[in-house]
Amino acid sequence: MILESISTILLILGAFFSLTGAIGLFRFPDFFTRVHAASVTDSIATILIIFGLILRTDFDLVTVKLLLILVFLLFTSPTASHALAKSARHGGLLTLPEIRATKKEDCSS
Amino acid sequence: MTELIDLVLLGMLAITALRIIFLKDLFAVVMLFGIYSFLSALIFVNLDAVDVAFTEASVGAGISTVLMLGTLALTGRKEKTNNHTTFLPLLVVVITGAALIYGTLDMPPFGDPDNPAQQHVAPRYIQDSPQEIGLPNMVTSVLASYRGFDTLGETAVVFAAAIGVLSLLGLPKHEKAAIESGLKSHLVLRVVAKLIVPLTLLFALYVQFHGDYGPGGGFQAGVIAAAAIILYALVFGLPMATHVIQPTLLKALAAIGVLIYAGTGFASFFLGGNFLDYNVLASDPVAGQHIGIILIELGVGVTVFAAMLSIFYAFAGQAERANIQ
Amino acid sequence: MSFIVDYYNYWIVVFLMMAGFYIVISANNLVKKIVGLNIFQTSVFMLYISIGNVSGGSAPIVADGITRYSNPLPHVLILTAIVVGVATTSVGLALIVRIKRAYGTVEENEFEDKDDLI
Amino acid sequence: MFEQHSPVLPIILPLIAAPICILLGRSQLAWLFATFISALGFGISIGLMLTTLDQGVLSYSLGGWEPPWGIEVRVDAASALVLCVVTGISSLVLVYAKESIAKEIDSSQHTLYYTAHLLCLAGLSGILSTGDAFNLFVFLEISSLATYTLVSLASDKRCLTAAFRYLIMGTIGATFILIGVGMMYMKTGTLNMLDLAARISEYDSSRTLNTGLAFILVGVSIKLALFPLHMWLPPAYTHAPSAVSAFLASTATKVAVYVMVRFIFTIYGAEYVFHTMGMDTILLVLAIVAIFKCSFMATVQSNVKTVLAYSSVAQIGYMILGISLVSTLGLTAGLLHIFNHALMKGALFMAVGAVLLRTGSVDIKAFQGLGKQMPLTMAAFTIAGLSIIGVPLTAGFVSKWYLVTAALEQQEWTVAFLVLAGSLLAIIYVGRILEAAYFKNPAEGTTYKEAPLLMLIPLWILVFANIYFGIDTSMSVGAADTAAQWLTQPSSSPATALSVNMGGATQ
Repeated sequence: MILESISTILLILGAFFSLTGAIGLFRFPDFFTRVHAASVTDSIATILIIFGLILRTDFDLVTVKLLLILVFLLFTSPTASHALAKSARHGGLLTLPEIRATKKEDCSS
Repeated sequence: MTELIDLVLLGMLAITALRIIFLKDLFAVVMLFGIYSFLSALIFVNLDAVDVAFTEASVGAGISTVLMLGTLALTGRKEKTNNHTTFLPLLVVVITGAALIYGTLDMPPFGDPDNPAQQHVAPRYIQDSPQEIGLPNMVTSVLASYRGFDTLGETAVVFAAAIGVLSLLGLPKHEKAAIESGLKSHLVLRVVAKLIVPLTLLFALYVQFHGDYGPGGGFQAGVIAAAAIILYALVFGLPMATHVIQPTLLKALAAIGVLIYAGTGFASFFLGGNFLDYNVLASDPVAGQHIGIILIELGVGVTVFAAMLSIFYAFAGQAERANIQ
Repeated sequence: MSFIVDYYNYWIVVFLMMAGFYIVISANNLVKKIVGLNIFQTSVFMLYISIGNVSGGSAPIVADGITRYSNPLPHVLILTAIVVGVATTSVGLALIVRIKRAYGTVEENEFEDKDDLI
Repeated sequence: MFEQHSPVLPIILPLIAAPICILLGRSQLAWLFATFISALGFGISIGLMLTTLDQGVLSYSLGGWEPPWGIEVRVDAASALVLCVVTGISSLVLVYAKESIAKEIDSSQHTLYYTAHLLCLAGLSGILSTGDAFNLFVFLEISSLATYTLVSLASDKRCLTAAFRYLIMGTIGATFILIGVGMMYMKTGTLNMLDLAARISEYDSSRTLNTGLAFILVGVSIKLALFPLHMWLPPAYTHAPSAVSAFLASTATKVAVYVMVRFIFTIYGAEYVFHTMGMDTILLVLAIVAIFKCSFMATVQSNVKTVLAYSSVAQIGYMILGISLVSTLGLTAGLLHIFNHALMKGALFMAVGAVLLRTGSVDIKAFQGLGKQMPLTMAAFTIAGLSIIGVPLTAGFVSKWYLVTAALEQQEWTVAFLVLAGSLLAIIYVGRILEAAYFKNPAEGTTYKEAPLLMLIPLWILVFANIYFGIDTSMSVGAADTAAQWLTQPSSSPATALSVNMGGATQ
């Protein structure tokens, strides 16, 4: 019973972070902040949701599988975000402050 | 509850589909298609079709999307605005859709256990297959044994696709001097890929041999194993990957997989049964079924792995050629 | 009301099928045509899976304490159909790559014009 | 010991031979092996035909599971007849292909060509012999994928767009069939054809089943290139390698016609399709429009392969016409025309392939004066062309004769007249080519050798078959008639057939 309510709280928190991630993805001004928002869903939200689910298992094989999924996701998601950001940087995308800075330079010169 | 989730997912699918119609950026179209595939995989899970969901997620969303992206890299990502009249296609679609809606009006209600589809042939699979075949996963039983001939055909289709792509694009030459390619500057990616690739291969083996008891089987395993090598090729470059698994070997493997499958069928010939009758493969019918299913799933897995990977090689080889030129 | 509950699933699936079908026959870009074809097929798969669904049923893998399973047959058919679909997709995409190389374009009206010139 | 397995052998022999071809690697070996397997399949098919004419239906349950739980392979007179056509033409085309593809296909791809050919053959045989509606879809896709590959093997870049258009149309067709099969399954809970027939006959009319049938018919119509869904066919047959055109023109569409016959007569029953849904009028009108529109299109083309392709669509019109007459005689005529048309169109495309090999062109101008320079090839072309027109003593005459008789039997005077009028158009389009070949002088200073022997032999075998089956009709008409009788007679009600066959399968 206690486990179940803790699990519910974790799941709701996970859902909340997913939602904020999604909102951030839409509302943030430039590419890098958006990647940051998206990676929130990948990391904290998945951790919370998977722990929420683990608390609902009978602590058998399913638990182990869930943990494995978590490990797998913790390997891949941050790497993906990192690769995205790095490629963007490599490809010449600028952050918002930088864009402003260059604009100012353009105006002054 | 199931119905509600179903409805929400279907709504999301509808929005995705509409968006795809109007988008001109093909890169976004392909990514949305990947999303569409994943959403339909979720619907399949929700409607209890776990094996199908697994396949859709790995084949539909995984391989198809990768191949589409590979094509876009070669053909450009913008769709030109067309001045075609859209009236005729719309008319055709409306007529077809109206015919389908008309057809639904006599359909048995959604989810009703008394539907004819649930009554005639299916109950035997549900009630008797655990005894007749000895496997808990009924989908595997039906796939590999009752309708094993379909699956043989399906393996042949994959093989035919590999033949088609190879004849169109050709395999990349196996070169000793690896050209500068792959993602040299991405240190993090390279390290993580080294960790992930063996894990993925291990998982593919698990899916291959656990398919009798849970969701999974040769198709999914083959695709996952291919995905592991594809990841390797993406991160370390195609020449490295072709060095590890040579294209000519893949061509042979794709053929060998079909031969394993058909050979199992012929084995039952010579042991006195019908084609693909696994009962005769061992003294005990259930044991025979088990041997037969493991063999043919192996054949499927080998063919799918080799076919998918050689198709990827063919596309990647084209991209590499385009880069050099 | 029960009418809608009985059929809503089929109707949305029909809508999805037609969305895919529309993309196939209206798109001018070949890659988009293939995407449309995939959407069309995936939606047909959903029709099949809907046929096999039993409300209150469980996935067709034998487990303790479960008496009602969904119908495994449509699942098997669709497993086959998905693989057939990806096979067609890969051959189609390979053709597109070759068409691009031969004609320099993947827009249908453009290479039709070039075909006429020959 | 292979006797009992013979119904399934024409499918699995080429299916297992295809990967072996790849493993053989060398194109010479692959050619020998593929031809051997195809000829073996032809022999087995002949055996099957004799057995079915003698003993009736052969049923074989795959995996030992009795239908409807397992998949059944069912060979009756109709499927055995078309199976003989497919495997026979395939063997001849393979013999012919060695010289033909040497020029038209890049040498590194010859092994792939033989592999794809075998896969296509396996798919077509599978469609013909399977007794399971979904299994039919799977084999349809095997043959289709192999066909797209075959078409795209040509060196002309237009084959790519032709193949792509074919792929899109073919996949739409297959998906429509899939929808139709799903709707049938939804109402009946089974996929076995006979079982479906028994369960569908319990419904007088059902909106779901009607829609299912409509989708299947539209899907199959795309595959068989029924007017107005034929747009993929002319470019595909024009730009494909000649050996492929010869093979496809004489088998692929015929198999699709067979599928239509199967769905109409075996599964839904003629009563349901023609009386409840009134499909006969629609098919009749489309068939007649196809005959005239496409024959006319054939008369104005300058590319000879395109002429033949349009002529194919028109000839398919004749087959559908026979089916839509709703009588045993009409169906006999339709099946007979499947058989005869395969003989003539195969020969025509082979002759054109020989011309392409020597002159490097298939334009009508390239045919000028060929009557003297390539006499054997052009003589073969002439005889096969006369057969298309329907001149007496050729196979084409026999099927036209049966069509007209069937139309007259139904008091359809206009239809009978239109069939004859359609032949006039055939005279024009065949005549134009013959005129160029025999009455025009060749361009100056060009001399061409006669086609190589390996191409002439299969070509002339087909030509002799055209003449033989035009004179001695007992074999072809007998088989078609038995097949049509079996398909239309109500006495062999599906339910009893199923129970008999289940007793046989479980032994």
